[in-house]
Amino acid sequence: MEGIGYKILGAVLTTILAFVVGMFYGGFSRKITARIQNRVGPPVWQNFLDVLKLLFKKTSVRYGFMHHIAPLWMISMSITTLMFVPVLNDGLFFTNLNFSGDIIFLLYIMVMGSLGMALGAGSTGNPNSAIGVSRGLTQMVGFEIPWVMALVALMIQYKTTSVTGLMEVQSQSGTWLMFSSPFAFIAALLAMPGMFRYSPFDIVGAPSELASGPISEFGGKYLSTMMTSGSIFAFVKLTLYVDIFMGGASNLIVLVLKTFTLYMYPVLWGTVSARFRTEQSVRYFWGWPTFFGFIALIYAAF
Amino acid sequence: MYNDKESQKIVDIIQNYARKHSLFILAYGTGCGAIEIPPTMTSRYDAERFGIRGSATPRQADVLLITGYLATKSLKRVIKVYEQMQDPKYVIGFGSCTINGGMYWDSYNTINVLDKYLPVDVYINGCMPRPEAVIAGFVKLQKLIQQGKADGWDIYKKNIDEYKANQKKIITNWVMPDFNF
Amino acid sequence: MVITDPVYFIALPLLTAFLLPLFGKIYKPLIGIIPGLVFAFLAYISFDLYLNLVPGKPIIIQMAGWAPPWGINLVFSEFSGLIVTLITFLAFLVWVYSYNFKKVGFDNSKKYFTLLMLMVAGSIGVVLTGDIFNMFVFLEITAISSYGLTAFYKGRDSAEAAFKYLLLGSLSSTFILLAILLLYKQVGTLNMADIAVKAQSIDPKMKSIIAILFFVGLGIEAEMFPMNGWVPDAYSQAPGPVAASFAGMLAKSGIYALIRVFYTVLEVDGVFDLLLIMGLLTIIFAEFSAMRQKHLRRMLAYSSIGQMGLIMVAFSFNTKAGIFAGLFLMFNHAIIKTLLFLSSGFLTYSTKQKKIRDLDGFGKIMPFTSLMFGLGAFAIVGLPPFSGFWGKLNMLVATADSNLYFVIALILLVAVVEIVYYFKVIGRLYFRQQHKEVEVHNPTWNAILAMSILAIVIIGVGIYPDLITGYLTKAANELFDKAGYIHSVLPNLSLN
Amino acid sequence: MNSLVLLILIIAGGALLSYFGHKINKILGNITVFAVALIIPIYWFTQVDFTETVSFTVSGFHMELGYNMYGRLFSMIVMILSPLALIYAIGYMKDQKKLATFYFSFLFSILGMTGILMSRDFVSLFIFWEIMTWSSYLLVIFLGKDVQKTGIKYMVFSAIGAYAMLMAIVIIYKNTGSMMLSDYFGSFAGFTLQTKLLTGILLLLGFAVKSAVMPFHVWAPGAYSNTPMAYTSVFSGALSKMGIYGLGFVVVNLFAQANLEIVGYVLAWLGAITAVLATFSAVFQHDAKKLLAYSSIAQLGYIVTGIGIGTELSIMAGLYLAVLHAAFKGVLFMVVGAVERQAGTTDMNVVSGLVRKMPFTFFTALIAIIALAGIPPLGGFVGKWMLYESLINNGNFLMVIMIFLSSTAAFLYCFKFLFGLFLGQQELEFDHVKEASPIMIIPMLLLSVFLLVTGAYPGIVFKYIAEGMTNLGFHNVNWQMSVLTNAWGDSVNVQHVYLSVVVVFVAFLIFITWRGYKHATKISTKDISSSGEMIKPEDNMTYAMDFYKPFERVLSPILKYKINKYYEDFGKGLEALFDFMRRIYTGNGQTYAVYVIVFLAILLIFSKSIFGY
Repeated sequence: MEGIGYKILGAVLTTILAFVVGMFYGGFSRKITARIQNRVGPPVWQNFLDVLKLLFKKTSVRYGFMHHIAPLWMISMSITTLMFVPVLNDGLFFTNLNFSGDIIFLLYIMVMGSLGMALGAGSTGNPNSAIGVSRGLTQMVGFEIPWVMALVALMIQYKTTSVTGLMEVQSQSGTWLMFSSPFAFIAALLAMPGMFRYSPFDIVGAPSELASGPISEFGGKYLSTMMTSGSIFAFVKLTLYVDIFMGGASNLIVLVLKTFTLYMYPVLWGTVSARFRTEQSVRYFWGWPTFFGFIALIYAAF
Repeated sequence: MYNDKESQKIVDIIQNYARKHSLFILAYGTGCGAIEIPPTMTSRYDAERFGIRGSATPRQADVLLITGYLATKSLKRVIKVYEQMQDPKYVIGFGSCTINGGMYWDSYNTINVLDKYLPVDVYINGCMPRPEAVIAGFVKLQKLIQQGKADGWDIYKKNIDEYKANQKKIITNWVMPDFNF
Repeated sequence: MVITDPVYFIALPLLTAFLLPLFGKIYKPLIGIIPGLVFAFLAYISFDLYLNLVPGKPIIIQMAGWAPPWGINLVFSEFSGLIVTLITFLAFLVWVYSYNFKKVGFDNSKKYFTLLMLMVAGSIGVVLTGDIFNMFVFLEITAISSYGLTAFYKGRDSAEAAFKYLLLGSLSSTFILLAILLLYKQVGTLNMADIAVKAQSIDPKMKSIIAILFFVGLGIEAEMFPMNGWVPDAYSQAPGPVAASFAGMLAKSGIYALIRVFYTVLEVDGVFDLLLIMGLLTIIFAEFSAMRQKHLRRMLAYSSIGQMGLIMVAFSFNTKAGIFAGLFLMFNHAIIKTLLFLSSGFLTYSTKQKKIRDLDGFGKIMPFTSLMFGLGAFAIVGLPPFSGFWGKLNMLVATADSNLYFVIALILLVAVVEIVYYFKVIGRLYFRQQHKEVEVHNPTWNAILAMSILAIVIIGVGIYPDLITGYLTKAANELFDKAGYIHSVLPNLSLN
Repeated sequence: MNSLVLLILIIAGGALLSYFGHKINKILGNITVFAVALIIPIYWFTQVDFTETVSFTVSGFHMELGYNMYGRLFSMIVMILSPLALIYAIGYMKDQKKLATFYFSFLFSILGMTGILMSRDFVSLFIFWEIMTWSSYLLVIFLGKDVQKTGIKYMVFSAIGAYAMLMAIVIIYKNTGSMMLSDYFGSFAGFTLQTKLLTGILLLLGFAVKSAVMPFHVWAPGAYSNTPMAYTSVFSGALSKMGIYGLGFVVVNLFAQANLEIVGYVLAWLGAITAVLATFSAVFQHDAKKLLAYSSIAQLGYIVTGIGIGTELSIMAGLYLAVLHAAFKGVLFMVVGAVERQAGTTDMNVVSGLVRKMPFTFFTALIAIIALAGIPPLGGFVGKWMLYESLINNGNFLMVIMIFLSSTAAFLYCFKFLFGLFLGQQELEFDHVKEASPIMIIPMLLLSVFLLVTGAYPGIVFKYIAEGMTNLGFHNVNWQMSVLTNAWGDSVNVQHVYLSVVVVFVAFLIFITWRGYKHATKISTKDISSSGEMIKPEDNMTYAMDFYKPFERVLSPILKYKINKYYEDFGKGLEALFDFMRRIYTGNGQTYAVYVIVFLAILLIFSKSIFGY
């Protein structure tokens, strides 16, 4: 009984941690973007203010049940995903409910949140939302391929399909997988910006074309829930990358350092590039990233 | 605790602080004033440091920015956009045209006083106002929010019949959806 | 019944055929009734005889008291008896069907029944006779009556078809007669069993020439490629029931003669290989041509040729399994093709040459006929649970027994083509909207009866093939057992 | 009386009763169909003795009927899905004509499937196979659309498959002298390599056509979409599984045991390619029926891959996916049928916004789509997981990528299906649409419940799969109620996943939003942020045309090649050949006479080489 209590407490703590860290990362990225553009920029806690304000806004319209539950769907999927990603190598609180963080399972459950958003966006009937969703799904087909190639390469190479298994491999050998399986890391890294949807891959939201795409009819509490979910999800993705390629983290400070470093990569790329068209984006992912994925697979198999 | 007056006050303070520092603007940019928005938002004047940020759709926006004169035709659109925004919401009249018609004061197809049709919280004077003035206007709005005085949305709701009568006077072919919130 | 004499099979219809006009003078409806009685009687005695046949002991009738090899004899064995039973049964059904078939020009049933009687008599004669010249005579009787039946409608097309048939038929007679002459010159006897005994002594060169002449002459009758040009025209121009009886009787007697000659009378090396090749060619050309036909009856005619080719292939294996399969196929072809032609008789009632395209939506306006046609189509392409399937299965098993895998593949490929054109028709009948107003001719009660009987046989045999397989096995054994045949015809002959 | 024979008689009798019932009166017919739909599964589940056998000899062939556990697994699919589809059909086919034919063929195809699964010899297998084929053919052309093209295509491919099987059967008979399946399996090892490959591959061909493996799939899109949807759910859900059933025992019982795994490997590759290509095709369909048809092909591709790999986990994945596919594709085709009936069209470019009109239908569609996409926590994920893990365990990394590409692209059409029919703008022309009748909804809901339950407890399916796999030679299959384990010992506890998803979701639902939901006003989909544009109710704002145009641009180099076109060209070429051959019958009597003479002359000239003299 005690174990379960701790687990639930740990789960709640992890969720709060993910939320806070994710929000601050969002703030940092805005600040950094502003500094690069020679602006002062908003304070780093700006995102908290935004979420808080949206939460206090009245939400007086809905387009139907699907529209209403879409944000909930997203946030519950983000949290569920978080529950199955090992945040720290060991420790009582931050290992979550994971039964070993199976990679295939994570790949799939990460899609579920997007599906919820897509359904909510669809039910509003806004054509922009639908276009955004169609772009997003198309782009997903693009970046998932190199990303999965990298993961499959690792799984075949180290004969385990769980994140903890890969973490163990790293802690035993003492080297991070980004050094011992460089091609897989390169493929995964090249695929990563697609997941975070910064420029040049921000074709889903595309404020100037699609009026923020799928979320264009979501305001107030809906939007705040979605932003919360997004920040948790960003943290989940970063943690997953760190766990798989950078040896995980033994305490929170190391984790924050590693994830932040990783996070800067799509952000900085985003500040200096213009937006791709959808097919350009997919072609990019099916180009060099997939090539490195192949190399990784061959490297892993032989 | 929830119905306690003191704690309600604390909630209000937090609420107003958050609202003040996070303004999502929706610029209705048909008038010539729209040209002043980009410099306001970009590196030179950087409105984002006040938490001001553009938003793409009315559902997400807090502030409706009417940049300049409004033709009778576009008034209809502005009203629709305003009504689609979620409470609380604020309107900033931008430039002389929204105050008294400005250089179009005797035009047959523009409106002269925006306040008759939509509750304006802050007017920014000038033809056109420079970005400094625009930012000053925003800061003024933030002050009003802090004091809880920016309640145009509430006034609009309370005096809905009067506003609608005024609007219908101008807009002859009224095909708007009902006011639904 | 006391009458156990197979001579009635020939004598009775021949006699009736010539007396029929006289009956007509007495009382007109007798023209329709008398043939029915005769066919019913023949069917009855054939069943009776066949069921009571003692295995290994065929009934042999010596005409005019002369014992073979000098006299003409009739052999009612398991094999010939089976075919005779089939023919009389079908003849009876054809009569039932055509009793009041009221198509334009059909009320003149005097000629029709006379010719039909003659044809049946001839076909039975071909099957029963034990004398090779007699067989020729009966073939001629059959052929001439068929010419008449083909030209029955008196139109330009019918005449043309009859003429083509006549042209090829006379070629056939010429070759067969020539072959018989040469054979007689060599062995000095016309009795089949006797020839079979003496055939070893024939000069091989001469023997091969005789075989070739027989092959070509009987091949024309058995609808073998490339000598089957007459078939599509004759089948499509003749009245519906006549086409049915062509498929059911004429073709059967042709193939019977062919296999009887080559299995029993003349043993020639290589003839079965030739038969295999020609059979395959027949199938391929016929089915492929059927695919491209626009007229229902022509399509059926080509399909009929294809079936005959299949039967030839089955017989060409020269194994017991092959003969069994061939007999099964013959049975199926007789029953199913008859059903198809009978039902198509009503489907193509109102115009002379009904295109398949015009049959859209007939399933709704002529439900029974379409159902029968559909059933026949399902059966002939070999879909279970209809009788066609068992024939095909046995055929393929026999083919595999002879190690001819490529033949299996070929037959099955062609069967796919067959499915395509039959199912095209079914699709049109049932699942298309009718686009043209037509005069509906629903079948009369007697036609319904005839078709129902055939359908019941098809389904019955399909569900329980052992109804007939026993008889087919016996017949196959009899055909394969050459010495037994000789021995039973010429009991006094001592084989060295 | 033997319970198996009685089962067959019940189904056949049910077919005849429904036929005559509908000939007499529609209501009587419907009552009969309903009764038959209840009696068949009840009889099967309660009375049929799975250890019983019945044998008889027909036409010299020894035939034997009797269940094995592997057949029983597939029979369960048939026996659960088909009655539900029959009940659904009562509502769906209400306004159609020729119902007698419909139900007759429907029940006969059930008869065929039931018979196949209890056949222990090739003859009865083939007989029931053909019964299934022609009865389904009658249903494919039932609506009279595209009769010549689709119907003939289906029939030709079925016939090619069936005849390949028949050829294999006769060759087997020649080699073993027995028609029994067990004799064939027993003596397979003793055959020459040539015979092994010939018989095995011909059998595979026969089964592969029904399971729509890649070069033989072209019949499927048309056939699935032209059939009345009530039957398509069985067609795609159960009938195509007959091919899988056969592939299973051929690959595992024959080739794997004769050290010819290469055949299974090739098959697995074909399955993977099928999955990818069919998914790409499905993405660009605008008719919901066609979309589902292609999706079925893709899903069957996964199953074939699983079967082809032939390890314990992969076969389990294949069979599990087969069961699940029956459930979710059954639901989806029923959903499309309901939409077709209520809204009049299934063209996703036209119809939209039905979620407000048909909420129950949408709910079932949503559940089924989530299961189809393989997203946790529903049952579809379990199958996907096992498939991936088995492929990864085997080191078939390229195949994993193919399957993954396919199932990622599958999200595209999954969303398009939901969006096209149910979400999006609610247009005036679909204002009259009402929810489908309960008799159509209830079967869909029942199957959805099954999908929900398998998400947490896939073990209820594993149990039967494990029993079935004993007949494939896998004894002691390792399974647990809700824990999946792969060969490397990594595991997923789906029950935890399910629980955590549900708990988090419900927590947020209750504590945060239920008040908000009540207070919010429901507004029309015309009231969207449209940059101030005034949208009138009659304006059509549906965005559906060329939904995935960017993806189409990406794939344009591949999409040029359409396998269907090659087949059609081949068919045209054949027809031209036939026409050429037909011309040998000139219709001229003199020519025919010349043929005879020439033939005679040829024979005489070559008589020496033919006859020896």
